[in-house]
Amino acid sequence: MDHPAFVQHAVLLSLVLFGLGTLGVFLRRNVITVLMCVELMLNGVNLAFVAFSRAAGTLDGQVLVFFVMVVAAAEAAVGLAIVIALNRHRDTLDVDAFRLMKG
Amino acid sequence: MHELEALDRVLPFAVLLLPLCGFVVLSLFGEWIKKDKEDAGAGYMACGTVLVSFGLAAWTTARLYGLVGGAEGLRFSQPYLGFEWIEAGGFRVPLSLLVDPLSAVMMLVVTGIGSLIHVYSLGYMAGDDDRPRFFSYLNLFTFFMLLLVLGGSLPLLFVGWEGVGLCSYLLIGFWYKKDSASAAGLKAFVVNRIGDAGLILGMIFIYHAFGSLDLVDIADNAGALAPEKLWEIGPVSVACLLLFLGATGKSAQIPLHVWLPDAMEGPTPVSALIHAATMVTAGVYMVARLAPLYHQSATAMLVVAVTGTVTALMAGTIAIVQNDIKRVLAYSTVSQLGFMFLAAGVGAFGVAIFHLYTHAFFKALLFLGSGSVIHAMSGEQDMGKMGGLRKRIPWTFWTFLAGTAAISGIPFFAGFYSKDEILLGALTTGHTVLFGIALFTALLTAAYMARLLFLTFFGAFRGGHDLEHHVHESPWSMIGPLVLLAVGSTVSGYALFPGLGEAGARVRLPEVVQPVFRLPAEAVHHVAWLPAAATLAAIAGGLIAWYLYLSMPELRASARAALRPALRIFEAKYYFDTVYDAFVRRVVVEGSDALLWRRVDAGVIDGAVNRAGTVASALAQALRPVQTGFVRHYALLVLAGAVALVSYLLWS
Amino acid sequence: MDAILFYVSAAVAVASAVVVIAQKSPITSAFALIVTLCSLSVIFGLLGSPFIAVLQVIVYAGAIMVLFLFVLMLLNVKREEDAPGRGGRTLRGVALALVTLFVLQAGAVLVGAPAGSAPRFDASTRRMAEILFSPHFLYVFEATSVLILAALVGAVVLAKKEL
Amino acid sequence: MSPSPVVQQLVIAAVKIGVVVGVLLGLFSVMTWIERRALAFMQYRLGPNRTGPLGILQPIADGIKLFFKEEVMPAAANKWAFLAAPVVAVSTALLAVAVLPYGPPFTLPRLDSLPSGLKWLWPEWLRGRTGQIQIAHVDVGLLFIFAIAALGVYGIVLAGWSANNKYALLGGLRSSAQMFSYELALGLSFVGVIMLAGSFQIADIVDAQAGWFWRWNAFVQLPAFLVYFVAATAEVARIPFDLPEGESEIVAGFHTEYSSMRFALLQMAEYINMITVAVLATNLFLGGWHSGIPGLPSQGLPGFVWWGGKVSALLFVFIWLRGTLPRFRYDQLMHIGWKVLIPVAAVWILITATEVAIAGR
Repeated sequence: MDHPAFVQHAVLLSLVLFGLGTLGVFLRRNVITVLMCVELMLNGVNLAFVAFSRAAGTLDGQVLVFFVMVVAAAEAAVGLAIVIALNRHRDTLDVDAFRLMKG
Repeated sequence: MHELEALDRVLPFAVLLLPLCGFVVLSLFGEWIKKDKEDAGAGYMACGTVLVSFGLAAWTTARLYGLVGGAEGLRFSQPYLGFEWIEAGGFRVPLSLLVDPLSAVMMLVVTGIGSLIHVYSLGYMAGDDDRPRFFSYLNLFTFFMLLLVLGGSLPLLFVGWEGVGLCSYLLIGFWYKKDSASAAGLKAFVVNRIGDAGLILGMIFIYHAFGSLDLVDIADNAGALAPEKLWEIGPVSVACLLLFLGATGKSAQIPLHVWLPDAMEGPTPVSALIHAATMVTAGVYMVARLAPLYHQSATAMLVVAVTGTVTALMAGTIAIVQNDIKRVLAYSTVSQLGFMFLAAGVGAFGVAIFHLYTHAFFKALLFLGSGSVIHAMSGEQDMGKMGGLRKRIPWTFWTFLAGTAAISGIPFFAGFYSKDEILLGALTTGHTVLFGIALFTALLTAAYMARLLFLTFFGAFRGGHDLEHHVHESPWSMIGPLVLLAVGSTVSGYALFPGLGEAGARVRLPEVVQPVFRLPAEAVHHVAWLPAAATLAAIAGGLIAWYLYLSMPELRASARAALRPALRIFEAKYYFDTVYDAFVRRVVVEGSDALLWRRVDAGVIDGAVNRAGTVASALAQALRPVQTGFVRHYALLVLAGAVALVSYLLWS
Repeated sequence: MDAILFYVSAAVAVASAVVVIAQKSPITSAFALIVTLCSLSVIFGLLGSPFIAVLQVIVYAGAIMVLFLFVLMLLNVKREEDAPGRGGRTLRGVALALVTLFVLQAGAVLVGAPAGSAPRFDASTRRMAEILFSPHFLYVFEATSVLILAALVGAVVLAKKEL
Repeated sequence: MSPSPVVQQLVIAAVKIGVVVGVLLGLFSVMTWIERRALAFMQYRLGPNRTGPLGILQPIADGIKLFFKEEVMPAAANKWAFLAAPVVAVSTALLAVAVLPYGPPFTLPRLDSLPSGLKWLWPEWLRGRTGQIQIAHVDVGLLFIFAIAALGVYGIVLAGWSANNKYALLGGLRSSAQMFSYELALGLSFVGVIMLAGSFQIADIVDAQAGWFWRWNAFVQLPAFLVYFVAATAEVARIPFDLPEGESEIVAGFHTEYSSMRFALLQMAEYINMITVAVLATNLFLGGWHSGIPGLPSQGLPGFVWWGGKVSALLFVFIWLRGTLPRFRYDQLMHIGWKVLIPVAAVWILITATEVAIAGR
């Protein structure tokens, strides 16, 4: 557990996960999958927080992860509720189908 | 003993809050209480709260002097409600009250006279539809006035100060359907604002000097300040002068006296309570309360004295030529307030409070008496249409006579004693000129009051047959307070009170409140000829009026012709209203119209808003295509921004 | 032992993350995401944060992902259609370029940084609670409860057919 | 010469795992038999009584049958998910089992009188060693169980979704909604217990209930216990909360398409979860291995007896419920979860917190 390379590699892993999540947001057209990719990005960030918390030897990073999780839960609940509402109106889940806000 | 002490902390708050409860109940449930036109439930409720409040105030005062529950008494107490009203940094204002001899006197005057006037209003307002509103305002006024005199710090005093101003506005404009009433209310409000600005600035100066706005702190520390000589304008003088500006507004002194005569548009009990007995004396109270501070500034003292004297004289001269019964009384109030400020200005603060206290009795009596007359005359206020009412409304006449005697300074009536002390104070402190003017004003006072009396109650009735037919004596709810006040106007001048000195010693009012001012005790040199001179002046004034109005009315025309230029100035009220009107019209209204409205408001402010709108709209039009509606395009922009930011942070 | 577990978990996490973004079937993506989350939880545990590790499973795997699966099943989501949206290719290309740039930049900095040995620290649940309920974070904590409540009400209002 | 500590740990862990899993599997088969027999008696029937004495061998016969049955895989099923679902279900069930303590701590006997030839059977490092039957000791003990319970739903969801059968899908949907809803109440019901004990460690919580039986959390925390019991029944989808597999409505719910060993695995997961829930209730609320009467011994063998008795009684209650209660309607289920259990649990937490704050524990 005190392996010094862990922290560094964990941050690298978080970077990769964050990058994959970001890519997913652009690659996938299904709204729900996009939301899941956002969760993936958040998890990448969480991992970075935990790793830095470990490196710094303080718990503040973990407390932040706690709050990120709370916000993620709220985001998922509201996001999925919106998805359900959208699906009811348009009968599709394609992100590109929803563009009423165009200028 | 312990219970009593606990009670002492609470009772002053009860005195204060009872009228407020009355107000809350009446304003919320007033319409519900008033079931029909004759029902006086609202009035009883209001009277009840104020009467109980008076009882509690009397108890508190008794405790203060150790009359009940222990020989020691309180002497001085500062009940504290236990929480802060304002606490910001080092600035704190606790919700504390101050009960000392001065505030005790004021508290008794406010609740005592106040409850008499409440009772009087039961009869006077019997026919009005809006009684719950009237009584709720009256209760609210009582609350704010009590807060003003009991508040333990300047901010609390200021809250009361503004509150009574508000109630004054509401009650002057009580008959809001009458244009002149609303206008008068507005005038009172606006003129008072000018004074209030001075009061706030004065408070800021005081805070700067003392680091506290607590009245006791100020009194304790004022002595440590360096006294400022005449024409030396130091911080104390500036603070005192600014506070005095507030006092001139509230107490109707030149140059802010113009609102008080107009305030007579309100119902007569209001004029009696607010514009004669209590609210307008708030300025005197404030100056007396800050006596230790004023004492340090010779300039401020002189300004106070001169303003008071000049106001007394001018108001007295104007009163001579007025024909409206209430306006005569209004100007006489202004004049008497001038006397009080003269007393304060020459250092006789105790005497100022003494005159305040006697004045409260006889001026309330006079106003209520005039109200009774107006009631009898079915609302007519012009003295030109009265006359010979002596026989028709005897109770009103005799009580009114007592009041007139008191204000004119006839010996053995209250006003004689207090006015004598003021003159004595002016004389012994070497203000000979002011003394002369004051003595002459005393003569004027007797003259215009006698004129009022003769025009109203003597001679033949001039109001026509129909009006004469309706003249009737007022109901007991109105006569009762008149009688009580008449007794007060007679005996209050030589009534003795237990002093703070050695136990059992009875002293007169000035000595009662003297400890509050923290002034060095000075031996009073009585001037043997002064009472005689004052009496002579009063009798002379009365005789002049008697000659001109009763004995030889034909002399009046020639006297009028001889004094024409002076009378014209008096009738024009020294052109104050004209000048103010011209100033307001020319500078304020036209300046606002031409510069502030057309240039600043329409040009700069509106222009800026409109231009902002146009610019935003044009920008939006230009940026519209960026909004594709595709979420992922937005996300891409966010990502690009993030990458740019990270690159900048990493490689810069 | 720990190292093996760490690198295996990391590999599983990356592999399943790739599945998440590569799969056309959202349900498969969801299951892959659950695997990622669980392996991340293992990594959290290895980094000395058992509380966060457990929380990760409870909140993410146990609550959020169940919600996702529930919605996916409720809406009976099919595979994504192949027709690319307008400008889809350009968009994807630019996004790929940007992400690569981002990861490479940050990665370069990280690789360059010296790997110091981490100090020992006490990440017990009790310690976490002490920090979370210390005045420093207490208001934030209370604010999150309001946030949750708002999300709850918002979700109900949004998803309900008629109130 | 004794092996290195790591090896010692591994050996002990392996033994513990063997014991626990073995006992659980045995208990699973016995449970199926007891359940059938007890239900039968409640319904004035005999139940399976032909295989062996009193039908005790019936589970073995069932196992053999299931083992040799044909495995059917629906053509439209998602193959990998269909295969993975029972595995996920059983693994999560067994994972939860890993952090539970089974019985009191005990000390291995020294067995000094053992003949020297047999000493190798009972090596020195085992003698007098103190321990507890608990596979993994985790700092966040109770939370870990909670986490694993949260994962348990995936086995069912996966099973329901992968079969590509509408009844199975409905079962999966119901299951996810149900477990989601009752997990909250379940978690909240723990909080008071944790606050009183001041620890997430189950052993600590058990020891906090030592002394007279009225100090058991079932009495001290009666509302929490009731909430826990109802929520736990729902979590393991037992009657009256067996909507995910309600046979009269959706055939057999999520395991409609399963047969043979996979069916047995799903079934086993369900029973293991039930046992977990009973063990947890015993440890958290019923004083664990404490006798409840200070005079009676609670450590060592008597502790195991007390503990086993309580677990068995609870398991019987589950069977008893099945024989007694009808199934809830779906809206009733949601109503109980969200509008009764969660508020009750939340208010109870408030009360307990106030009590703890006042007592200053």
